[in-house]
Amino acid sequence: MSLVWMLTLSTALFTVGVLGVLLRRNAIVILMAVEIMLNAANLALIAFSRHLGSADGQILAFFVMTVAAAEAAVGLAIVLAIFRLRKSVNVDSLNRMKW
Amino acid sequence: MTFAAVLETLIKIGVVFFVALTAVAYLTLAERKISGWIQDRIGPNRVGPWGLLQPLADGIKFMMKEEVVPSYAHRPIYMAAPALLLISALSALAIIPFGDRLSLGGYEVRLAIADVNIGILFFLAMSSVGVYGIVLAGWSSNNKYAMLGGLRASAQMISYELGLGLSLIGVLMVSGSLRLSQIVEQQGSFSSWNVWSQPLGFLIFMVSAFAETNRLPFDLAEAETELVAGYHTEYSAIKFSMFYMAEYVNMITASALMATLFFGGWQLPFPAEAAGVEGNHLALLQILCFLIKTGFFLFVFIWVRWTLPRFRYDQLMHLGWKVLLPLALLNLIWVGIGVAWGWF
Amino acid sequence: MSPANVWTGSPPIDWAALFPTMVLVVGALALLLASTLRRLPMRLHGVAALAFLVLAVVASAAGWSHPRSAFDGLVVVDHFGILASAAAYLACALTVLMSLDYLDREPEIPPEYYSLLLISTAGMGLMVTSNSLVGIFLGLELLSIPLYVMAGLVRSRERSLEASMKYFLLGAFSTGFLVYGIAFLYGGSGSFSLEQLVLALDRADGQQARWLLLGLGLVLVGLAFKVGAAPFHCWVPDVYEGSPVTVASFMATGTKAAAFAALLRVMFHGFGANALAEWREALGVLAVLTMVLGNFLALGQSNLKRLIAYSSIAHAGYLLIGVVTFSTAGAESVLFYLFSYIFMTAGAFSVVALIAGTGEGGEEVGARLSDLAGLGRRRPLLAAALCLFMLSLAGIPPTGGFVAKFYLFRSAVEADLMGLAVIGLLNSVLGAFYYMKVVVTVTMRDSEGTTPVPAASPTLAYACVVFSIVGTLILGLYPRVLTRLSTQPLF
Amino acid sequence: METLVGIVAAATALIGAIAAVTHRNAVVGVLFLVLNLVSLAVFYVLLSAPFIAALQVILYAGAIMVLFLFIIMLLDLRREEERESGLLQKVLSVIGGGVFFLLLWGAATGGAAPAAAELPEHFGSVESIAVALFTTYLIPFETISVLLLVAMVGAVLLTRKGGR
Repeated sequence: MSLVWMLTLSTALFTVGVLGVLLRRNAIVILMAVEIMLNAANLALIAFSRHLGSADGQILAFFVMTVAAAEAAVGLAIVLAIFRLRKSVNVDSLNRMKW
Repeated sequence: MTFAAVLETLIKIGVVFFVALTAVAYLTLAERKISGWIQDRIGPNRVGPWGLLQPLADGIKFMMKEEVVPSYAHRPIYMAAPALLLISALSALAIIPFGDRLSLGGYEVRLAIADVNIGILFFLAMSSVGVYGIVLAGWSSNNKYAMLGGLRASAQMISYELGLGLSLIGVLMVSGSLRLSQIVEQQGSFSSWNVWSQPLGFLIFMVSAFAETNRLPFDLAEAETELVAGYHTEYSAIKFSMFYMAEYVNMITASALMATLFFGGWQLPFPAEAAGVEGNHLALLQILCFLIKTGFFLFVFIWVRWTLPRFRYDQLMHLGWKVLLPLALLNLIWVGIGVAWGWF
Repeated sequence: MSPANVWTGSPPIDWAALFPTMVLVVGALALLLASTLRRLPMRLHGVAALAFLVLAVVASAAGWSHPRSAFDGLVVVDHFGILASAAAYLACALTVLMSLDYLDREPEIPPEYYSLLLISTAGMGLMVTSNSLVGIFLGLELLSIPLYVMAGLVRSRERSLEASMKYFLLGAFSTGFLVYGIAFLYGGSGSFSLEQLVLALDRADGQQARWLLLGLGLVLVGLAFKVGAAPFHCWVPDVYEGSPVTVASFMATGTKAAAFAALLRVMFHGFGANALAEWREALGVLAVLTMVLGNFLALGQSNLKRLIAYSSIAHAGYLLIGVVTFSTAGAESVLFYLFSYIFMTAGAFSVVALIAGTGEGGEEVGARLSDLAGLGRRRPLLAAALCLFMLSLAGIPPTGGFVAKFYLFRSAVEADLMGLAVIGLLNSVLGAFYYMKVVVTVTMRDSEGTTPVPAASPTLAYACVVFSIVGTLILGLYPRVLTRLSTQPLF
Repeated sequence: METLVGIVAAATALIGAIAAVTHRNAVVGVLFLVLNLVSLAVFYVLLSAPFIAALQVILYAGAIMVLFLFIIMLLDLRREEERESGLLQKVLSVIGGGVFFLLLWGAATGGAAPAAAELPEHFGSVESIAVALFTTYLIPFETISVLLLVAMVGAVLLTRKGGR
């Protein structure tokens, strides 16, 4: 598998993630789409790391994973808090203020 | 990969699977026999001599029974969940070194399916994937008891994975490797078994392993009196048996890991020279030694199940987060000091 | 490899470079412990947080005379970093000052608020003192994650949670862009160090140059989200309006300062001498778009928090002009602008914090412009303070806002960016309209039965207002206090 | 062999990602995302990053996604109503996405990539990563620990019952 193929897959995943964030309205699915974007970045990092023969890319991929974990924890907590108040996680219903 | 290597791996997989699945079958019998003994009764003794054919009969029964799928279940997930659980349980067996090496006509065979650089992490990965089988079984059944059981089980497994992981780190600090064969080799002599240097770590590992396998006293996920049977309430026939098999396979993995990580794995408790054998005979002796150690822990699993009462759910969480976790950190500090001063 | 010999190869740890961050983190942990162990009064938490901030400032200032780089450039102690982190500490200190009293009137906010604030400030400090993309990324996360939580701390108020959710989703989205950009910069330069990036840009050709170009673009998008530049600004008004006043103030001042400082660092190192002209132009367009959009949308606002939010977008546009200049003068003027912006925005928010609070039904009251009508009669001093901050935001002498704009536009003219400077000036005039609207409402309109808000305790509540007034006026009358500091090389 | 594995993993990764963001049932969506994550872990093994691959499964698939599943089940979101997008919007978004992808892809892979470097010994092994983490990247590593702590505190603050 050459670098070009890896980057192709990575850009495709990133596109899917961006589209998911922009088009879906369910907050949890949006968060999942963000995870896909982060994974696309991780794939690029690791492909580059292999290509360059330096381990730095893998280290950043590790950090990105932990950051994703922290973000998921906080994000899901916010979702939970909103759901308790409003019984919905649809971002369209977040309309107390205009977007 | 050469053809010989592929063939070797396939044969090892076959052997391990055969042994593990047979062991599962007879563990069910052992469980019932031992429970009978503990409760001062006889246990199964009708099918075959001493009930030895009982597992076979059970197996046939499981296969012949009617399969029921609840009408509002999420069918694909409902079908996939038990398979996912069993597959992840069986995969974890791949990294366990059950012996040193055999030489067959000059061809050297390492006695582990995959002796990988990230060994322990592979086990953790498989056990964390196993959570899905349980959660999904509970969710897809569309039954509130099953759902609660699934949530409980996964919360429990996630909580105890922390204690499990932290107690492993002590071992890793001493051996300096995640590769299981290296961990075993480092415990070459009886006095260098990890259990002597970190008994606390071993205890934490054992308790966490009990919780990981959802066995009593931590079987809240399937607490009959509260949740009917937990996440597998709605399952029947062969799929039900897959949950059972997964539980026993997990027990085998956990026991084998206890033996490997803390009790020297396949190492003999005395110098190999003292055994008076060498070559393949020694290897077979080591395999036997490994099986005995694993068997002992399996016995402990069953023994505990029939001796201790069940925890309440909040007690379980309390134990995991407020007792085991700090203790595991304490163990880590202890091992750190030991390694820094060169004691171990 | 045996465990022992890992340590022999490790470089010595430059503890002094870490002190400011460590003070803040340790302080945050101490406060966290305190909030679980014993019910101390909230104000004590705030005072302790202030004490830790002062310590951090001292620790940070101690590095002034020995600029150096530690941990392979992951932490750098240079004048720019010290000044920028001082801006972040200042923003945090002003936020703490205004929280001391405000939290009494928002009973739902827990004492952990102060530790989150300190951790976020530590993240800002880390972000602006790192010459590595890893440091910038992690600093940004460390500053953002506490803020996501803080925005939603008033859990029974839908707007607060809504703000938290929006801030979080867009923040996470922008993180995706930032990380992806970092991946390509890594691919093109083989390192995360900004210094290596400059070298790589000099020699890169073909595909490597494209990776660098793409990476810089994506990183820019990620940072543009954080500074609230158009077209990535849409979250700003909602988040500022919904968050508790003090949190909104901290976002407006601290986050903006840190993100701009990081942007400047990336620009100065990443673009360096041979700036990639494409992105430079794009940044210019972004600056214009941000100014125009922010100012026009601010015109129609009827809520003071929302108005300040749009004005903060407009100010992000002005600040981007300074970034586009790519000159040391531009960087200095951005720093100066940030300081004066912190004083005037925090000041404006602190006035809001004094008159806003939880009304009936858990909703926030007191931040609408109609609530402010007649303030001049009811509380003349407060009204005067608000007017001063508005004048400063509009850029009218003798305030810090005027001097800041002057320096900024001058640096743009010096860098041959006449067009940008003119557009900036025209926008300032446009902005003056809505700032004046506030002034007029406060001084000339009569109140129409506003909702009463629990009274503030007299001593503490005005501390932040007074500090902000002093800061705004000093920067306006004696700008040399700050400009003197930047006579030495910044980076 | 490796190419074959790579192609299959790429296909499942892509299908998993697309299905994860398009599927109406959030639980099934999470499962597809897990499929995507595990396929990427396969890639990481192929790219000599076994440690990251293991972490990907343990951390992403084993912890983060289980958390997602938890929340979805806890809130019983399987029938979350969502505004159905019209055909026009679907077509437009596919076109928009396609353009975005082509731009990104063109910039990322348009020219000839420089030759791959030789891999040093023990590349990507746990030991080499660990040494880097505890020497060069010590500060980020510590930062991460603070970050996780603050995320935990934040999650508790946002979800615990009762006020102060």
